Amino acid sequence: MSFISYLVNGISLGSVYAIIALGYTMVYGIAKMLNFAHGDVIMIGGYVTFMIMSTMGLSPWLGIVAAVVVCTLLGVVIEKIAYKPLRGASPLAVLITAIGVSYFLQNIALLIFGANTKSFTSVVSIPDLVLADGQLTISGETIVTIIASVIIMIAMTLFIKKTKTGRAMNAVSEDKGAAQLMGINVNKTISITFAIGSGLAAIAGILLVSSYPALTPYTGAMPGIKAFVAAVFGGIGSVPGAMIGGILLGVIENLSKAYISSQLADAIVFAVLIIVLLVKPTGILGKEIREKV
Amino acid sequence: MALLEVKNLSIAFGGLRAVDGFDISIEKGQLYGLIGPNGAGKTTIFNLLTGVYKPNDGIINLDGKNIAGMRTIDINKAGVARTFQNIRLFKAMTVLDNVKVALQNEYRYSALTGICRLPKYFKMEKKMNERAEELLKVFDLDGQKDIMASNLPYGKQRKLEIARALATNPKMLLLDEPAAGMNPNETQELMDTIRFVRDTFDMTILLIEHDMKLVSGICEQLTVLNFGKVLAQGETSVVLKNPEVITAYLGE
Amino acid sequence: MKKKIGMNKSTYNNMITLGIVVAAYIIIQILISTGSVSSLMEGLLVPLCVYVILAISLNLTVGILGELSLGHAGFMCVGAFASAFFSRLTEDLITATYLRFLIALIIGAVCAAIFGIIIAVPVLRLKGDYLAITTLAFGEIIKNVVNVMYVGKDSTGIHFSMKNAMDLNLKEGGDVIIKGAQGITGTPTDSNFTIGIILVLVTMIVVMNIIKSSTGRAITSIRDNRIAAESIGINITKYKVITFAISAAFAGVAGVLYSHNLSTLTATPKNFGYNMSILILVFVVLGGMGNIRGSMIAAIVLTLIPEYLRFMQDYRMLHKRKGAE
Amino acid sequence: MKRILGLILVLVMAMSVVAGCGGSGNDTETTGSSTASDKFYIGGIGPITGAAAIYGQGVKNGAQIAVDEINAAGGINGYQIEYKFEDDEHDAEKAVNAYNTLKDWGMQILMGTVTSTPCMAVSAKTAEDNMFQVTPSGSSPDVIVGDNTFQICFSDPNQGIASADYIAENALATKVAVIYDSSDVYSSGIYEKFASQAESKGIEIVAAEAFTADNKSDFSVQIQKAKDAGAELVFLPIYYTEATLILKQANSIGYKPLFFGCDGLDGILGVENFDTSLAEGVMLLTPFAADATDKLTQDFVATYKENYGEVPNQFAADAYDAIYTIKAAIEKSGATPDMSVSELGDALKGAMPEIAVVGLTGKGAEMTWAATGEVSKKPMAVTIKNGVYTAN
Repeated sequence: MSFISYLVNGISLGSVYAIIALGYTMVYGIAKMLNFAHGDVIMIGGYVTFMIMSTMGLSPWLGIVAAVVVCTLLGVVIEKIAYKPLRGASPLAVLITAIGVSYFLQNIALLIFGANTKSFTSVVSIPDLVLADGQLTISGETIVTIIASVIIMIAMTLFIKKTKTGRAMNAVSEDKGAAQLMGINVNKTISITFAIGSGLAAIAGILLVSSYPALTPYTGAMPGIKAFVAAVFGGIGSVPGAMIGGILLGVIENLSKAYISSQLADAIVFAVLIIVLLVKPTGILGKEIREKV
Repeated sequence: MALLEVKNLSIAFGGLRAVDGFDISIEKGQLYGLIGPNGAGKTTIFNLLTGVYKPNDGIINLDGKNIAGMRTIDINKAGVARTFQNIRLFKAMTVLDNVKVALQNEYRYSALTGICRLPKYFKMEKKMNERAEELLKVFDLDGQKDIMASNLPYGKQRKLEIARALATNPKMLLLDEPAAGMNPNETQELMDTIRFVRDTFDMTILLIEHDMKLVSGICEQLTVLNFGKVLAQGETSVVLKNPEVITAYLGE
Repeated sequence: MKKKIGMNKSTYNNMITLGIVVAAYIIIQILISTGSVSSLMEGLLVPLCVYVILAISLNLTVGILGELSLGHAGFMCVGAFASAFFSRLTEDLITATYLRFLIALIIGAVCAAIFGIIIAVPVLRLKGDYLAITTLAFGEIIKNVVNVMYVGKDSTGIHFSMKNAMDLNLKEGGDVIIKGAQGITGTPTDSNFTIGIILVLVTMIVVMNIIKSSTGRAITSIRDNRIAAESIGINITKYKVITFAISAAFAGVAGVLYSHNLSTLTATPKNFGYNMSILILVFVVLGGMGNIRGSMIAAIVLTLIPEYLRFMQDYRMLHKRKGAE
Repeated sequence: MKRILGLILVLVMAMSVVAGCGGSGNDTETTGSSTASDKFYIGGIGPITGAAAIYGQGVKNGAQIAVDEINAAGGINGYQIEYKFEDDEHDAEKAVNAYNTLKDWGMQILMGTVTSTPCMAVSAKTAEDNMFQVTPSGSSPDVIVGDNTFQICFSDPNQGIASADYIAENALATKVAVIYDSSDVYSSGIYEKFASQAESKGIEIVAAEAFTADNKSDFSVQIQKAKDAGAELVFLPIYYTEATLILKQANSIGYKPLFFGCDGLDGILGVENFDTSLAEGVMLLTPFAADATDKLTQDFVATYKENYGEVPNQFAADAYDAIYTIKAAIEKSGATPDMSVSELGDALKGAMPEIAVVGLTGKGAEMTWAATGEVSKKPMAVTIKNGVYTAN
């Protein structure tokens, strides 16, 4: 019974990683950059919902919508101000700028919201699921998180496959130059990608702090890194890869905490990552790109 | 015995048989041409010969030793050097260093010798410099030895690549479209250089080329490739008159 | 006529860089002796040497070899802990400070180099961001493991545990040297500015000499064009391993300097986590890839700016971002 | 050339930030000249940015209130206090830099640092300079190895031992689980002593589960293991941010043991928007409770709220007491600001074992100090009942 509990909690944690990783992966696929600030957009999403719900006392739904709107705009603005001028610059310069944006967001949050922990009221109102005579309890947050991640993943896959914008995103990620020649507005497509990625980050943020309700300016940093690991794990650039990577990461993390060592859980997660990459250098679902000679 | 003897060389990518049962035999000192339409598999053959790809099947005998499936660096040590279709110089290194880096297997010293600047370092560096400058002189590049490779004009970059390949002291040189992007004057000059290299270094040369003037001008033997298979093989003048070759090139 | 191998432009440049370091050392020593250096500056001298060494050594991997490494702080951590452990262990045995520090230095460098080699193995298969994440993962593993490591000594020898200090079962009078998250305390503060400068010079000379030797040319050729490098017989594996080992060894040296400057050593996300690795990377990128003097200047400037901007505390982090742009 | 330009650009930008924000600079920081000898220069060090900022900000503000009060009341023996606080980002190296910065400013007495690891590094430096140091919350025993350093808070081993004793004496439980932060000096320090003391007191530790600074949001596994092991009491030698998560997650799986913590849990009721019903019945050993009814606490909390808009935590109270302890030591020794740092150090450390201070964190009783620097004050167990701390 405990095992099932560990597993379910791992899947729940992994689902949050998966949604964050989705944002990473989409942005990476198109802009070919690691958006290190992604984790901090999550944190901003959490704070916006917190403000609306707890400070202003409005409905959770409004909080969610506001967070998505704010994060979407934030994503677009970050892209316009920080990344767009650097298009064509060395990947390292972009990476460092992204890290800079990450620090910037953390410190803005520190200035606005202060360092004190804020306890987040869960947006989930469905009751916990009690099974097997109370031996196994699955929280409402867990259920919602898992369902939300599945829906988001299906929606994103359909979006990329079926819609014009989605296909444009695919085209830009394959070959920016060719896409431009085909009449696709590359800048707009990249903006849309950032918008979607950041909107997803808002949802991930709300789910994260609903399950783990301690909100600080640094809340997003570590899940951000973990999600980045998850994205690489699954094969960066791949939507189902992000999902698989995220959930696997969550499950491995929880099971190693449970059965190996709670102190070394992170080390184990990272070790598994390295082993996976040794066997499959481009992640589980990543495409191998052969260099043309 | 021929210097290079290739039998039944084959490789498939996915379902595509990029090279299928390729045979070739090149004598020492020969200037050999490999031609064919785009996508015929010419560069793939170079990649197979140099170990960039591992063949699914076939034998590559270099001087009596089968090098098929060996690593690139070992094939180079066995005596095959090449140039690339899209020039692959070490762009952020000087012209001289581009050649010196190719000389270091011959004038070898350890990393520690280099760090500590032991006497051997100075001795080897001196030898390397002399040898590299000698090679650069052959290609008329000695005047530009201290500039960055990326700052050389296009034609000279091609030449530098050949010089670098020669620096590894190969038995055989593979040139992948050496005249690509050159004007007729440069091509003419290149033809002279290739001949000169062959004569001075007693080098065996296999080259891929689209420029028929160059091919007919310097190649003694010719293999025509189409869809991964050998279409025709033999003396240049004969092969070029082969109706099948003409069809393959000009279409129906 | 100049010698064939001698004062060409890059040698001249290197001489200037070394000259700057020596001149800076002399000037600062004079200022210290006249008492006109602030306590802050005096306290920063050794850390500055640490960061300069880190930046230069990472430049070898990132700038010269062209591989993105986000685990440099992990090597520093290995060097710091290995050497501090040694110094604590032999504090009473070896009383000659310089001898003890020299041995600690070698131990730190060698241990870090071994880890560098271990990491280089997966590196050979991976490229770009996958490599970056692997190095980050290694760094985090090192930090995580160090945090649960307990090592103590007593009359029966050295004991090791991954659980807690009680698990060591030390005899009466035993001494727990590495106490998990509490790290190592009471490391003798053997390092000083003069040692720091000597190590900076050694690092610079070694890196400069590598760059201007066949090893350096091979490494650069791999960065510029791996396929072409292979085609002329450059052993990619060998040179990547050499680069990682040397780079890690000097990160280890920086760690030794670091751990012998403060009396307490713990592995926190701040000092040995990926944040530190990224900070070092920022030094390298802002200083210019492959540019040793640039790395040095960037490390110094970016370490000094926040310290001299302390009066605007809360806004301090903001300008770091501006710097990155 | 590009590189130099880049660096100049960095400098210019940094300067422009200074120019832009200079006007809005923090007014609690005062700069003074180090030559003036009619004032005591007290410096403070702690993390006010970064993940540990919450502790440093409490200390910074709590001490500021004490300083303001003392100055308004005429100072110490007629001498005013100059107070300046520097950030260390919870990093040993930064803390030493902060210490040196304060020395340049003219610091004579150090109130700091806030967290243990940086504190050890700084203590080594104050020992060299023989500077009198009072740490409000650096609780590791390694902090006070120098004879010039004194603690306001309990040391970690003492908290661990006191907790085990309390649990055993009151027969709270025989099967105990511990959830602690293995990457944190404070937490692992308490845990270790607790574990050995529990053993000797016949308490069985059925589960000892750790988490790390990088992995502190999901506690489902640790809680499940405690539950499976049948622990009647879960000991939480951790800070309250993580504790709020543990309480929430334990509640969501229907696990309701007795939760027992140390002073790190203090402040849990002050977490904005925290559902205090989750903390119902939680016991903790703490020297300070923000809703205590004595006048001293109430005045302090009111002033703090007024100035900083938040309920002060234990760190703020420790800092407040630290300043008053310094005051008491100065008064006892009759030290004057014109003494050198080392003279002050000798005078004050001599006075410390002789003074007794009633502060916020002594629960009305007096705090006294051993010459080693360790504080002696009675730990107080409180239980959270109806959303307030209630003394047992």
